[in-house]
Amino acid sequence: MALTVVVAYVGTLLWTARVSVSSARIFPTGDFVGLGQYERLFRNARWLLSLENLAIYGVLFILACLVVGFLLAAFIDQKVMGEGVLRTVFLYPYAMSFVATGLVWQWILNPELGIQRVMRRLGFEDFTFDWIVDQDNALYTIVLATVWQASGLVMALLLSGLRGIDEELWKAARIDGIPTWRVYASIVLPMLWPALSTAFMLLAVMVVKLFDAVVAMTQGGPGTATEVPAKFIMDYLFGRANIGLASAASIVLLVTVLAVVAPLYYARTKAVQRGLK
Amino acid sequence: APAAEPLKATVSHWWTSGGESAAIREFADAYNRAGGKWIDQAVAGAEQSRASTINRIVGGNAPAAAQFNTSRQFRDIVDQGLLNNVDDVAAQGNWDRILPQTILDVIRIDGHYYAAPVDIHMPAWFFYSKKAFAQAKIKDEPRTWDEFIATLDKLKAAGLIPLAFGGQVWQEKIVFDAVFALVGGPELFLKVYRDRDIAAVRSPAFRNVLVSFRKLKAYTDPGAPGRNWNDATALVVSNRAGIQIMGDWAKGEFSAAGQVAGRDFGCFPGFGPKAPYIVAGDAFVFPKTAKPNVVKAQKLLATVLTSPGAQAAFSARKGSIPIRPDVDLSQLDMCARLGLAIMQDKSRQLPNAEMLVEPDLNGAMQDVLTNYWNRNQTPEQAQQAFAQAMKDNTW
Amino acid sequence: MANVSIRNLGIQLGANRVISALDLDVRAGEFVVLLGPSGCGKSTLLHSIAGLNDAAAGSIEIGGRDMTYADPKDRGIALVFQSYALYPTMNVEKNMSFGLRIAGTPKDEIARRVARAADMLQLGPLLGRKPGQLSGGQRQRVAIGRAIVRQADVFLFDEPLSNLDAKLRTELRRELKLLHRQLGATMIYVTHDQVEAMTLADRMAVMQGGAIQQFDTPDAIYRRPENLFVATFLGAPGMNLLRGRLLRHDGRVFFDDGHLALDVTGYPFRQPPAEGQGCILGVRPEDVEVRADGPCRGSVTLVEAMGAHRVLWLDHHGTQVAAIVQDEGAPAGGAAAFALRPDRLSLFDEASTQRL
Amino acid sequence: MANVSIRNLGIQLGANRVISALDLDVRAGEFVVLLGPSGCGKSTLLHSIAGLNDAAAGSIEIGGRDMTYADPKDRGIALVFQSYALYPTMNVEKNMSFGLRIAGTPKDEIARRVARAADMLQLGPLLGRKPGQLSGGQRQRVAIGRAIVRQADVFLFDEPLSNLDAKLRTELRRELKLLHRQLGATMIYVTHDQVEAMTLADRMAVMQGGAIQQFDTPDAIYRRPENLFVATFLGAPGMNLLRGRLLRHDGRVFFDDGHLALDVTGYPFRQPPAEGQGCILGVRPEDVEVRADGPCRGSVTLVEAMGAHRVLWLDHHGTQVAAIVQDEGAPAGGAAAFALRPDRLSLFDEASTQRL
Amino acid sequence: MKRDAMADIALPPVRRKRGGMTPARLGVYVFLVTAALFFLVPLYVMLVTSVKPMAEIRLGNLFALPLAPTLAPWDSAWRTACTGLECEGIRGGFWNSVWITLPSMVLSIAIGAVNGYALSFWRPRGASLLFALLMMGAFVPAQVMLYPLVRALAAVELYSSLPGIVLVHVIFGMPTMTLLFRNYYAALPQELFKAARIDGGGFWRIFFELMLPMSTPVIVVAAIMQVTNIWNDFLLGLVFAGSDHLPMTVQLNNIINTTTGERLYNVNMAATILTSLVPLALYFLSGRWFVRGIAAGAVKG
Ligand SMILES: Nc1ncnc2c1ncn2[C@@H]1O[C@H](COP(=O)(O)OP(=O)(O)OP(=O)(O)O)[C@@H](O)[C@H]1O
Ligand SMILES: Nc1ncnc2c1ncn2[C@@H]1O[C@H](COP(=O)(O)OP(=O)(O)OP(=O)(O)O)[C@@H](O)[C@H]1O
Ligand SMILES: [Mg+2]
Ligand SMILES: [Mg+2]
Repeated sequence: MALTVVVAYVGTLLWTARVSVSSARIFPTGDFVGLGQYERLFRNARWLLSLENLAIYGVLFILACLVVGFLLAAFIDQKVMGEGVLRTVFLYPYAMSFVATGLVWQWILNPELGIQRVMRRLGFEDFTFDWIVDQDNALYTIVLATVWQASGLVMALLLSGLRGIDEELWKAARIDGIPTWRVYASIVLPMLWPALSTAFMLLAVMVVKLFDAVVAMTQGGPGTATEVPAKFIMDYLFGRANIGLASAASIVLLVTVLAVVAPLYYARTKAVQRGLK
Repeated sequence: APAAEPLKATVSHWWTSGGESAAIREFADAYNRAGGKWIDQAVAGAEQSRASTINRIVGGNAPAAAQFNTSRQFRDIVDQGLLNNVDDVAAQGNWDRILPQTILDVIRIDGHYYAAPVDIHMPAWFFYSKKAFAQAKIKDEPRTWDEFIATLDKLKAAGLIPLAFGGQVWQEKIVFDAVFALVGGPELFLKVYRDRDIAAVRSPAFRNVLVSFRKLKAYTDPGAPGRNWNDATALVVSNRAGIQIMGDWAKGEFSAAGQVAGRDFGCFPGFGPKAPYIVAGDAFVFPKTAKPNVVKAQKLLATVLTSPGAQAAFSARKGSIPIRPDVDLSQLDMCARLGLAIMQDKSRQLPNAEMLVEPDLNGAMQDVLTNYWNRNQTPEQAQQAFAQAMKDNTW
Repeated sequence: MANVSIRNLGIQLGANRVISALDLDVRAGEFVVLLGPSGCGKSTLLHSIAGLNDAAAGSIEIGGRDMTYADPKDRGIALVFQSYALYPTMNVEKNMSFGLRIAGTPKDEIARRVARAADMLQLGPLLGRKPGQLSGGQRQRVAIGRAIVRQADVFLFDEPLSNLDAKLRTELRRELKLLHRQLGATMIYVTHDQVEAMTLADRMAVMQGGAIQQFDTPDAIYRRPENLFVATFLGAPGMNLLRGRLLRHDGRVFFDDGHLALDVTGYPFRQPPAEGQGCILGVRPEDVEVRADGPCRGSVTLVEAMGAHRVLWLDHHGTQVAAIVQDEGAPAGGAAAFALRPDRLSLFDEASTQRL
Repeated sequence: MANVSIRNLGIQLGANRVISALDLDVRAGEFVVLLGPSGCGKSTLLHSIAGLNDAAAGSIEIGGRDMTYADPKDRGIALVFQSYALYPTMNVEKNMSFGLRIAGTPKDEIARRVARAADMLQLGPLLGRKPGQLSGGQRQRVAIGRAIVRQADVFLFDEPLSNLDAKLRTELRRELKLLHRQLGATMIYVTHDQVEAMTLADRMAVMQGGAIQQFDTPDAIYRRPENLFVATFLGAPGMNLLRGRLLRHDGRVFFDDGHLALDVTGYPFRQPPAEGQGCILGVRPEDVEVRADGPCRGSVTLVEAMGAHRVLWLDHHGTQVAAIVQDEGAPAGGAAAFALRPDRLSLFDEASTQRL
Repeated sequence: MKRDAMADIALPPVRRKRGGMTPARLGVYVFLVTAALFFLVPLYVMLVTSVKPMAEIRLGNLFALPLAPTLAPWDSAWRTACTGLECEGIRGGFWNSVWITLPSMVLSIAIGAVNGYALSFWRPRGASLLFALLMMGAFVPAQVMLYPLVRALAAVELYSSLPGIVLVHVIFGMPTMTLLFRNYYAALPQELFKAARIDGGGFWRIFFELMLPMSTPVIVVAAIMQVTNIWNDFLLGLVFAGSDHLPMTVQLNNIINTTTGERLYNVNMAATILTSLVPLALYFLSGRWFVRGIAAGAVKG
């Protein structure tokens, strides 16, 4: 493991950092242009907007996924009939390529094709649901579709944690007369802390790497309303053939993420050391 | 004469749809007939296909030939010395004489030929539904910008979507380039794209282009943002929309729906007889290798791909026009024949933006445009952003 | 204050029928101790009363109402789990107060009750700790605390003091008794500690194999065990048993094991004994008197010092007989003579093992 | 067979210094019982010997080798966890044989040893069950079984019999003693059961607050406690304490609490007592003789029946004095006269609480 | 509380029928079914689209049932669709996908489990630093790492080979797998590990005999993640697998991702659903491994 970490991750990180201070286009070059790429990056309105979008999207997506995933897990855990079918239903979006499902979402959300049209045909003439073509709301449709895709995984993850909780605790809670929802909120949820933190990290990774959904649903649009950093990086990496700028963007992105995640991680480690388990 | 051992050539490209597959088969057959063995590596998505090619070059497992757009996309690879040239094929095939200048400008670098062009696409055709036109009581194709606006107004009045539009960045760019070439004129077009003339960007003429472009937004429907181009085409096919400005590949959608150019739908490349014809296209490059067999295969490929027979057969399937005039036109549709005719007039040829600017600058300009199109930006703001993008993306 | 009345209860766990056809009537306000060998179903019975196991048969009545299918929270019970089942993410104080907070008890009332419980259980300095940072005994006390802060009608304790030191245990035993008096609540208490059982119980139920063998006052159970199982299960060391037969002679009845003929005419036989009936005689160690004029003799095989007293193990023709002696003057080896106190004997039928 | 020698041990758990400067020398083959109040650090000490806690200070020597930093598996120990720590996915048989399988013991040898342990622990019918399907006592027995199937040099038992019924506990106590003799292994055994402690221990260590208060034979600890803590910690009911002062008179020494002047001249003082020294006199309940000619009188406040004996609580001028009486002839109420056996007294310095 | 006074009055039994439909249970089902319906809407659209002829799709009646249902798109997607010269639908890469996914999944789960186990229980020196670095690596877009990885693999002659692509998947899966297992093990009672060490268990013995059997729920989650990710991966397969091992998703991508060619939505949908059948089957079958109370009875207190 140590070897892979050093070679694959640290190595490529250093490599990326090196490329980010060169003028490389398709291929890495040995020259050194200082922080030129970074300056350019921070003059780029789209990049700045991407970061902003990422922040909004990230908060909404992670929260929504955790809430929905937890609710699904908690409800499925009630020894319901057809558990296998339900679990599969909630998970299936995760199995499908966003290239296709994103398109379907695009259709469904499209005011001329999807929900809005159906509702209007049903007689609700004033019904409006056109977020996907609306500058200000398009980002939320990405949240909607990606939550649809990822909350099943959160559900599975939390379910595996839920199933590990000792039945005796449930009994104790029943004796104490604690309503089921309260047990989940006050006892189970804190005990799921490790699983939740796993889910959080996975979701954070998904946030940072968000790309497919945007491409399939809005292509970053309308305008640049749904641009995200990964798409920026990918655009410059491939289509726009400028790996210098793409590398600089990756480094900035990574530093940003670290600035957000590291304190959380640190807090958690401290909590573990304090015996929270 | 066929060699004892067929010349194997792996060819990487992004032509994967049904129509495209049929077209590439023409090339493969031609190559195989010429004594080669075509090994196909199709990867959908231009960017993905190119990425895979570049990585395979890096990993030392390059294909014999790889598709690129006829543009500056492969410039860096040439500069790195990673491509073989096909100078002897070019000399033999007299490329200098038969190929359009716009294409030559892209594939000839420092006097060497680094790519074999295979087709010419015109990315800014105007397709319209004859039924829709009839319904809006429009008799003629518009011959000026103003007539075009009037046409759109009539379509709107008839309760149709005047302009079938897909609100994706690249589609916006296509429409803008069309407006740019038609309203601004080729000179301004070249000044901005080729010469990176900031003054031209700040000129009233360019402002006028921006204003005209923005005017079109009123003729699109609310469902446009994010829509795929073919969904927009479907609007025209099903006569719900009047006109779509799109590349000639859109013809594939029409014919898939059983429509015929001239009968069910019409096409015109611009307004009036002098309208510029924007040239784009695809070309194959040949990654560097020392293996003599592969080099031989590369040369054979370059020869076959640019040969009249293969060109005719390919273009007919692909919907594009051949790179050379001396081919059999019988299989081409009406629009392609129209295009080919226009191409004879060198003054109407106009290279598309990608041939003139680096991919990253092109992208940056797309970003500026999409902002302008979608937000309440003033033309001045867009001019300023254009200028900034040019400065930032020139090293 | 509520009675608990169990009728014909059957409990199935997995493939095992753990409890079958069990009847138990606990009066309101009574303190009942459950005793029985490991795995006999004590915890299962408590859990069933609490409503944590589904009854396969029978009914459970609490406070005069049929609660067989009622939810645990509606039964007015509090339970100390044998395995503690503390909420691992809550500190001691939260563990104890959680149920109260849910029930909407006023804040200061909660604080008062928790403080009292913490005081009684000597948990004061630990209120801020999580269960993972406590010793075994400390966890057990938290488990007790969680139950006693509540004002239940019926308290169920599953070996609540097993992991505490003798001193603390004595103290808590007294506190629990006190609590019982104060609240007037019904208590059902599982323990393996016979001193605990004897001192706490109003009545004691001895279980075996998912069934109740005897349910009576501690004294009655100790002195007059219903059957051989109860006789041998209680007391440490256990009751001495001598196997023999009953003989009638001259209108008197004798127990004869071949070496010893004991006149048991005064024994309160439930039914007149049959001549020659196979029979087992039981006598508690403290009822074996080691004295020079004793009619029996045995060689001393082991002397166990128990602090306050000693246990002498005597070999009586192959049967080990234990005797409790007070002073150290007792023989440390060699042979000793002893007598059995005739008014303290128990006789059991050899076949049915029931008391005669 | 290995000695265990602990020098100046310090253990830190979280923010708590649980053990500090602890010394303990266990001889090879010795049976040592650890006693102490809940939370005093017994489990922590065992875990440290086993190598499960990192020593913050000091050293641990096992079998003559410094093992302070050795891996648990290299220490030649077996441990019964207070919390059992059974492998939940393995059945009883697998739980017990896991260590042996790891050690590469031959199959039939494993089977033999597991069968023996299962037999001794009465787990035979449960070998195929998973821990989750066992009762509390059954789990505890599996935990014991897992340790005793191994041939360790040092066995560490952490309250191994706490959840077993008295009968089984007596049986197992004997079995463990037997095992100890057979294997000749060193055993360190935590218990709260004083009978267990007394009967099993070669020597006993009494702990408090992470330090050892006294380490001696059971009898010595019971009869001659080193300090007030040890004196009160052992025995149930605990030692009776009378607060007074030592007075010299006529070359004799008297203990005087204001009501009673006891001649303690014969007491083996370690240092000659000072006149008027504040002092606490301790006497065990069984050394309080209730007899008509006793010099002290008290009113009987409570009589506890304990099965084999009774405890009389006597009010002696505001101090509760417990006395153990054998026969029921003892007074059930009213007043009683009693005497303290002079050869069984303990005297402690009032200030230092150390034995005089 | 004057219970005594009420004792004479016969109190009604407090009854709650077990297994029956209480309002709470009903609520559970209502929630679950509603959620399921919401989740299923896109699948419904995909399914109906996949059985409509293109002419019907162009009409834009998204939710309408097909007027002239046809299975041709499915047939085409599975075995006849042309992507370039090859006209064998997506089935061509099926076995390649299997051979890439199986070892990649098994290896990455195994390595993640061992890493997580080592990090949670053995805590070797410097491990947390390594782990932090690994987690950082998870946030770097894989695409940025392509170039150096290609160079590295080419240097060790694993580029364009099955072991190469497996290695790449293992590397990319390592951060999340390690995280997953590490946090799962953190929730297990440490005492168990201690007991096993007393029993003389070494690193591997404890891992295989104790930890692994207790890991079934998390292994299932890991398998769900890895099978899905690897099975659906397209870019890495394209770049690293070499032309002989191209996974099925390359074909899928070729079918659904054309930029300028005509798009057959019905075939696209059919192909997408077909491709996802393998992960879906896993999801469905995974149920029995989501066992309850895996650590029941292990520790007291
Ligand atoms: N993880 C921990 N962090 C901090 N303090 C702890 C931790 N674990 C135990 N302690 C404290 O250390 C002390 C000793 O605990 P230990 O378990 O050794 O007690 P013990 O003597 O075995 O008690 P018991 O008889 O109740 O089992 C206790 O006061 C306990 O609260
Ligand atoms: N989940 C289960 N599945 C099957 N049998 C079980 C299960 N739980 C317990 N048992 C069995 O039921 C019987 C009664 O268990 P219970 O816990 O009630 O015993 P107990 O009297 O409390 O014993 P202890 O004194 O050891 O705690 C035991 O023999 C046990 O093996
Ligand atoms: Mg029990
Ligand atoms: Mg302990």
